[in-house]
Amino acid sequence: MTLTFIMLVLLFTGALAWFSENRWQGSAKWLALIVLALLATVFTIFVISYDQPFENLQVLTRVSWIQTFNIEYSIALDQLSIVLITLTWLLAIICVLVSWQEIKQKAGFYYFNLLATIAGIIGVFVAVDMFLFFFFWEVMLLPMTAIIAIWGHEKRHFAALKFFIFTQVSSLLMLVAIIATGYFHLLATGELSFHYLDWLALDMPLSLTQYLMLGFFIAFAVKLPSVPVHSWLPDAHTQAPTAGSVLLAGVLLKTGAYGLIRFVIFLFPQASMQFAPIAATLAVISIVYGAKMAFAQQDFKRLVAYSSISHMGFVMLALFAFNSIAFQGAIITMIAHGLSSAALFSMAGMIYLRIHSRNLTDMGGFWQSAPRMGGFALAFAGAAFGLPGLANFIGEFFSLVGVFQVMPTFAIIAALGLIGSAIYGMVLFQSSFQGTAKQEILDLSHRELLICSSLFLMLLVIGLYPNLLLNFSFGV
Amino acid sequence: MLTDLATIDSLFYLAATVAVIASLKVVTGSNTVHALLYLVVSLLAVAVCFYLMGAPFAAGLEVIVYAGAILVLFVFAVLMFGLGKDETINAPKSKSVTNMFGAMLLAFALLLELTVIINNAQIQQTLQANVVSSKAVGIMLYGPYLLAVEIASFLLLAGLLAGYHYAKPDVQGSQL
Amino acid sequence: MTTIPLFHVLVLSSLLFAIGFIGVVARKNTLFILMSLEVMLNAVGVAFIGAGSAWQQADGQVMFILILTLAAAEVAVGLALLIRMQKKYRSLDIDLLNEMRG
Amino acid sequence: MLLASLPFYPLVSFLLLILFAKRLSWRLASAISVGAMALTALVCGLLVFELSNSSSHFINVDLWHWFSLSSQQGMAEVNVSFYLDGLSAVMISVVSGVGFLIHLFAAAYMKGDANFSRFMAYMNLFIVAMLILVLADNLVLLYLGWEGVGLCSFLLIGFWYQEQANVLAARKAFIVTRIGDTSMAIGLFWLFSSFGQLNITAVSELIQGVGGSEIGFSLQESTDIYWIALLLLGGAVGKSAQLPLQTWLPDAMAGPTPVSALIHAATMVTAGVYLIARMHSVFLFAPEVMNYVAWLGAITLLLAGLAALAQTDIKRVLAYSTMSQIGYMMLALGAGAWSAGVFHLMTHAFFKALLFLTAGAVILALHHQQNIFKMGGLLKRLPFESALFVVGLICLMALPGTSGFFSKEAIIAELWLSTTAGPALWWCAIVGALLTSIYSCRLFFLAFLGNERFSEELHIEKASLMRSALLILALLSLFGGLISLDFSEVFFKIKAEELISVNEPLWLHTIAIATPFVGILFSWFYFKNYRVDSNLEDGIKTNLTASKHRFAIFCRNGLGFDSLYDALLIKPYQLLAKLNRRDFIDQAMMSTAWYVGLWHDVMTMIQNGSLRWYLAAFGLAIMALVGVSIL
Amino acid sequence: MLTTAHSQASLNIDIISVILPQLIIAFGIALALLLVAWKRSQRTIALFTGAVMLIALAANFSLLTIQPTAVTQLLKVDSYSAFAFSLVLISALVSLHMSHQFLKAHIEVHDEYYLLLMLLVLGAGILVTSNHFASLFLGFELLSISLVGLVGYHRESNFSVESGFKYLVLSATASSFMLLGIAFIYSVTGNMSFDANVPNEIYHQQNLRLFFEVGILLFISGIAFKLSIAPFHFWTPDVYQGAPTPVTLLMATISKVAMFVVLVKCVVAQNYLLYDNVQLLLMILAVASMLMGNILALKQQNLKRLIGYSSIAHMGYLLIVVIVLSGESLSFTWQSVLFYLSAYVVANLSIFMVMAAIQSQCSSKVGQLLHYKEELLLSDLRGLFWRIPSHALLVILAVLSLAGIPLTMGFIGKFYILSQATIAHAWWLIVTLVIGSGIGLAYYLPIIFTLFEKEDCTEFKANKRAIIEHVLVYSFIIIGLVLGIFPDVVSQFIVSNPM
Repeated sequence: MTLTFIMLVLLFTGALAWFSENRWQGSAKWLALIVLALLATVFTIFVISYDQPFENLQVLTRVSWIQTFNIEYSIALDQLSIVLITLTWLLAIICVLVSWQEIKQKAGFYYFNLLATIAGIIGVFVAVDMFLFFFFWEVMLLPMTAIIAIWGHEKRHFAALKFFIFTQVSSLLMLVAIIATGYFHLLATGELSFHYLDWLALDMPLSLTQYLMLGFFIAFAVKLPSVPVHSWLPDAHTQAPTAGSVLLAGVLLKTGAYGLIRFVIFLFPQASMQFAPIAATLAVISIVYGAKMAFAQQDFKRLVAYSSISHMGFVMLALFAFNSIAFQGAIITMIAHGLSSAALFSMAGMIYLRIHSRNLTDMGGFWQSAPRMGGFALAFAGAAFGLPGLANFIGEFFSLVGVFQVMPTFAIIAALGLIGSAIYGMVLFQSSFQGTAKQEILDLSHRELLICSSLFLMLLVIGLYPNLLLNFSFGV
Repeated sequence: MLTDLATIDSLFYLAATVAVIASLKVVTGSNTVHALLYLVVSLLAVAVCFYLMGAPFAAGLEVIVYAGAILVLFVFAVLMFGLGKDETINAPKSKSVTNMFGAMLLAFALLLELTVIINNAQIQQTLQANVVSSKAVGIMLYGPYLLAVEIASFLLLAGLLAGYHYAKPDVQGSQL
Repeated sequence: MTTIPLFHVLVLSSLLFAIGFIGVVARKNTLFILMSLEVMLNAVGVAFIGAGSAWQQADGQVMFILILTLAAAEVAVGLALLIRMQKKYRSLDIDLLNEMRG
Repeated sequence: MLLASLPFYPLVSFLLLILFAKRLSWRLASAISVGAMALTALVCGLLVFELSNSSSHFINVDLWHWFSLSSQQGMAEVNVSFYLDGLSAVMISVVSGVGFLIHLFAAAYMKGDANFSRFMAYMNLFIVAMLILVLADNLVLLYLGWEGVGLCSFLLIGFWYQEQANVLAARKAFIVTRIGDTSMAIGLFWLFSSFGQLNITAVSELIQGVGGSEIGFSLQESTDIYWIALLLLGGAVGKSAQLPLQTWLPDAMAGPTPVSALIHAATMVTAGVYLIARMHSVFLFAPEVMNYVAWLGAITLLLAGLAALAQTDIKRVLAYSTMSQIGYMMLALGAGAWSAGVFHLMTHAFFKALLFLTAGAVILALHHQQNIFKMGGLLKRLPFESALFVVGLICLMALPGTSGFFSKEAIIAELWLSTTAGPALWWCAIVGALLTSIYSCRLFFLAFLGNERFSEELHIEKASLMRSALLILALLSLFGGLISLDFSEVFFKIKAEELISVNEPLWLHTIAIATPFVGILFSWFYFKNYRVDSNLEDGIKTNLTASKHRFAIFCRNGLGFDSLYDALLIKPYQLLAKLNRRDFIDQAMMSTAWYVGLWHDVMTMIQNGSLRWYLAAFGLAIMALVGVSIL
Repeated sequence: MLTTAHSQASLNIDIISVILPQLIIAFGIALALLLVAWKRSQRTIALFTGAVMLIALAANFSLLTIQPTAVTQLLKVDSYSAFAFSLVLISALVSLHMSHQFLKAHIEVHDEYYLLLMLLVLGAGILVTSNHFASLFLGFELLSISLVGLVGYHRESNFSVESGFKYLVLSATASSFMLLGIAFIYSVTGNMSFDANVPNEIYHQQNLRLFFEVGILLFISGIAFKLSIAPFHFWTPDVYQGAPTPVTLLMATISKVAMFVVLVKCVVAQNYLLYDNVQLLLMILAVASMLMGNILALKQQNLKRLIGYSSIAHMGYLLIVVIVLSGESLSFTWQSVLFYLSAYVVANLSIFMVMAAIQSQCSSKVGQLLHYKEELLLSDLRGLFWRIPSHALLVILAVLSLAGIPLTMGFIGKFYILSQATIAHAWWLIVTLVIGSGIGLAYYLPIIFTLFEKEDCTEFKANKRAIIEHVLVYSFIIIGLVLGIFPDVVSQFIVSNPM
């Protein structure tokens, strides 16, 4: 019930912010910030005070919703979703902070969209009725698209359209798979059900599941994204406002990974086992290709976008290795990438705010005038190319160690991605902060300092004491 | 003598050919009035067919309503606009004599048929044998098809209204 | 059952219908198009009468009567539109009516 | 607990310096950093003492539990914990001792720089990373230090980041070493997947346990070991600038001279050697790899010596010589002369640091003039520096009595009979020694003898800090050879009896000792024009220039490795990137949209507003459908 | 001899009560004529029409749960037809309000408009209840003729004659095709009632088989024309564009609903319409219209044309349900069809409401005669969201619903269709649907984007006087959301009943 309450409050606050902004200039961001903080604490308290352990799914609410299809409003939590929701809270607050200066016009409606997106994301992480899941999956898209399309940069409409069409078409395939599974449940047990737990109980013939699994897989692979369906991501990330990119890279991509874990691997084990070689190949291609493309880019955000393709490739590879170490690696990579890419995107936003350009050729030598910024940029770039001591290293190390035990060649090729990541990381950092000083820029303000340092600290803590996450079993 | 060897079939086919030829002339004719006349002819021929198929009531309606009423509407329209010529190129330039000739020929053929039908006793009785009488039609109309008739009346009303609306003179702001 | 086979009746009606349709498509003159429409409807009438007499039912003729009313209504509206067209375009060329496209 | 605290002194000073970067005065900043280093050195000394009279020959301390990897061999605990034994003791003493001296020097050397405190901060950070590297008790922590020193070297090479050249040098250094690191990482994965352990001692015990016993390794295991050793070697090669990944080191000289002294001569570049020595148990069971190591070392030492002969930049000469010296160490390790290798590592650290620092002093005096053809006659002008430089050079040439002599002799002595090396490599070592002496002489003649080929006035500062640092280093390098290292516990002895039954021909040693002198003689005559004042009679100074011979230029450019890699790897990668900047997959995706648009245009053509066409279409459609339904 | 059996079923009172709504409309028409004779006033006639329709709606409401009852052999009322007719009435009411908005500017009194509107509704009422080819054809014609009258109604407009003629000629052709088809079918089956059980061997008598199949095809093509299913869709965009906005609304909602319901009735009743080749035929039609509709709508700047094209696509989607229709799950089929239709109707009503509002605001008075804003381009919506959020919100909801995004009814409708198709394993249709809706997004989303663009052009401001308009707008926003989130509210009205 608490979670429902949280989501509703988010929506309501969004509406409130929308109206209050019209009344009092600049009230929306404060409202958003405060409410987010409060809800985050509420969530934490709820999770801590909840009596059952979260090793496996704890169904919190289960009420009938649409009798026609026997669809229920049913939400549940387990460690995986808790961790991801926590990440969501963190990044949500970061988003509000990065939008502080950036969003000037239509701020009220902006924060409405932001909060709605967050509500949708949380919904995605907690929904266990497949229809409900799909519902949130789409609802999360709409405000996100709005954010890109309204507050984005020069080619925003195109980017938003591309983003929406890619995700929508792929998720229609997932919808078909959902319906098919539901009706298979009808055939098998005599009653229609879209509930995840009922489906887990169901045993389906491999001949069927491989197609169903494919339906889900495509949707999540698009969201992840994996080559060859990645091409919405660079545009969306580049054109979105900073907070949009942060949210996209930080959380929305994770919903794809989350889906892969929960609805592909746990739901159709044999089928995905059978599918693993193809998936792993795709993942490896994404890793290497993403790194290579990142190196080629001139646009700061575009570069980071391609780098996240590469990183999510690690996640997918690790997931399809079916190995506990790799699995933990995947989850840590998800969190780490969430933090690091968010950090890099907010860095891009700060630079854009100062020089009104994302083009690396317009940058250079900023270290001179903004040493703090430079230091953080280096740290985040380091995180991106997996510097030991930061979270990403743990993630990639676990993933690769795990993958190596199962399919060494894939691991070795993927390890080449490390070199690629070093290259683009160097290019990113050096061409923006080193070299001859193109222009003077202001160093970090206190707010920005807060953003960067908090993100960096989280990366560092996870990097040096990963047991924070490793203590969870994540249902394996 | 001719009356003896005529059967219903042959008569039907004759009328059918007349109808086809006449309607061909309708769609290919260049002169509107001529085309209208040909249309009359084809309708008459179809009426003969109806009669031969044992639907005298329908045949009568065909002649009265179709040829009588609807085509008169057309004629009115034609006269109203003085649409002498059709401005299509694909219509063949033709001698009015042959047109007249053709029309008269077809009409004459139909006349011939009618006389034959009426004179030929045996045809008459075969027709009598399997006619769907106007009585039956009436019963149908006011039995199961009663609502249909009502609806048809509304259909006519709709036609009337629409026609009125389009045809009424433009008003420049004055109360009608 | 009349001696005229139903098949032939239907062939006749389809012939008339085809002729009418060709007229509708081929003629540019709106008036001719309306006439051709009449021919088509008439052909339909033939088919109904034929079927009706084949089944020895009055339904065919009833349908024919209904079709008559339809024909009347259509002609009324059509001619009214014709008047408007004449007023507006000073011509009956149907090809003038293609301002809306794309 | 002392051990645990060791890396934290520099860390604290790093944090202080980085946080209050601009606000610290030179005095305060240098006080913090150098003081921290002094503290480190002190503690290091205490530790060594503690170790030497501790019963167990190692000290182990856990800081915290990092993470644990579960595998079918069981749970592998990976902790942040330090392990101190003979080997690492040598390393930390080198790192902290030499490090301290270099800090001392740097404090004076970099005094003028705007970002002084940032510089010192990086130096401290480097020390932290290096200490972690050498003290790590598991390979993951070692990898952490490994990357950390890489990062610091990147930062320090690119310290003067306004010049594009430095930036590129830094990038090159990082990426090239990163290649090695990746291979090392893969090595770790392999190691874990085949032995289920990442703790160094655990691994070596495991391997020795199995290898020493009667069973020996299964075929699978032995191939695994072969590959693991090879991959680790890749890491070592990358870090310590051996073939084929040596190209970054000469460019790394773009950094400030103390950096070159600390990182690219004394400590970091020897990390590879340390790694191999550390993982010797693995290498011992992969003799082929040992052989590769030896050969790699040998070839590097020759080629680097050759390249050093042709350089014009004083620091590049030293860089190539560093390369070749590390080649010696590799050779030693490959030959199984572990202790000799590590010994040479230490001595080399001393004298190479000395050389670099003195070179730095010279360069400072000459207003950052590094071209030796623009020097000359400095013996008279800078007697103190020159003297120290000479000391450094004789150690480098391993003239008898110097520290270099002891270590190099120890290596050469073991080569001949080594199972994995052999006579051929022995000869390589000799030739290498010859080359060393020749290029050292050339350098000395060009820089310090002959006539002055510089115009502007020398800027001589008698910073007591610098000088004291240099003096201590000079003493160390002269008498460091007397420090006896005992690695009996560290290195797992194998086939010891063969080494005892030594029956090598007597002339070996004579040749080995004689070689440097031969070199000196040779160069005395060959480089006559460098040495003597050619132009005393006429007032015009004939400017010496480096030889324009094609081979000389080839050597000067690092024997063409750079251009080779450029053509083979870098250019293609950049080309690929440039060609596919627009992401052909994206293009393909978008082409479908274009295709739909095409259809749209076609269909709008059909929708042409003509009523008769619509009717015709109606008819056509019906005909088509009739056709379909009849067929 | 079934016919006679039906003819015995004379019109006693309880049977009359079943077709009460239609009767009310019919009497309303007659009374309206009298009213005109007595007093000609814009307001009176409009109010009267509204009242009649409201009464009809009320009367219809009681029929939502009725058992199927035959009224003579021509009509047959069941809950589905009642539901469909209430949809028709509701959209007629909304359109009435819009028409009043745009007619009251004229000095001239438009009685015939309202009469035609009522006739149209009557036609739709007959169509949805029709159980016999005769009533089908009559309803069809009543619908067409009155639409012809309405389409060109605005005579000052440039497009009046053109759209009128296009619609007249094409629909006349279409209806004669359909009639010929009916004639052929009748000549084979010998019965024109839907629930006549025709013995199978009839279809296999060789000489007439061709005519029979062609007849079915012609019949379907006639209906497909009205539903503007490709390739019989050509008239749609032009007529949509040419007609006055309220009339376009009528075309988009009423005629579609009525025609589709009757199509389903035919298919359900006449099993021969489910022959393989007929099914193949329908499949071709469905695929064609799903693709063509969406592709044609791309880059379309004129809003009405865009809606027209999208309607093509939607009928294509809906046709899937008919194709996969199978004997056992009739009630589910009906539910899907009616739900989708209601979603479609609600969406269209919403969009057209806003369009009409914009038009009536942007129209400029020339002299005392109001010069009506003809073209309604996409750019007229620019920045609407920042000026009148309520209207923009309505548009957004409607467009999303058309695009089939969750949170809206359209998604539930799509869910129904997908379920049907999945049960029937009609994978290719599903693939086409997915592709189609993917393309569809490419023109639906830009509409929304334009709403959010910087406002610069139109002077359209919310006029505070139009209370009804605001009430309608808000109520439709609420309806859209509530029904989108709790579809059961609707589907519980579509109660199944044994056919």
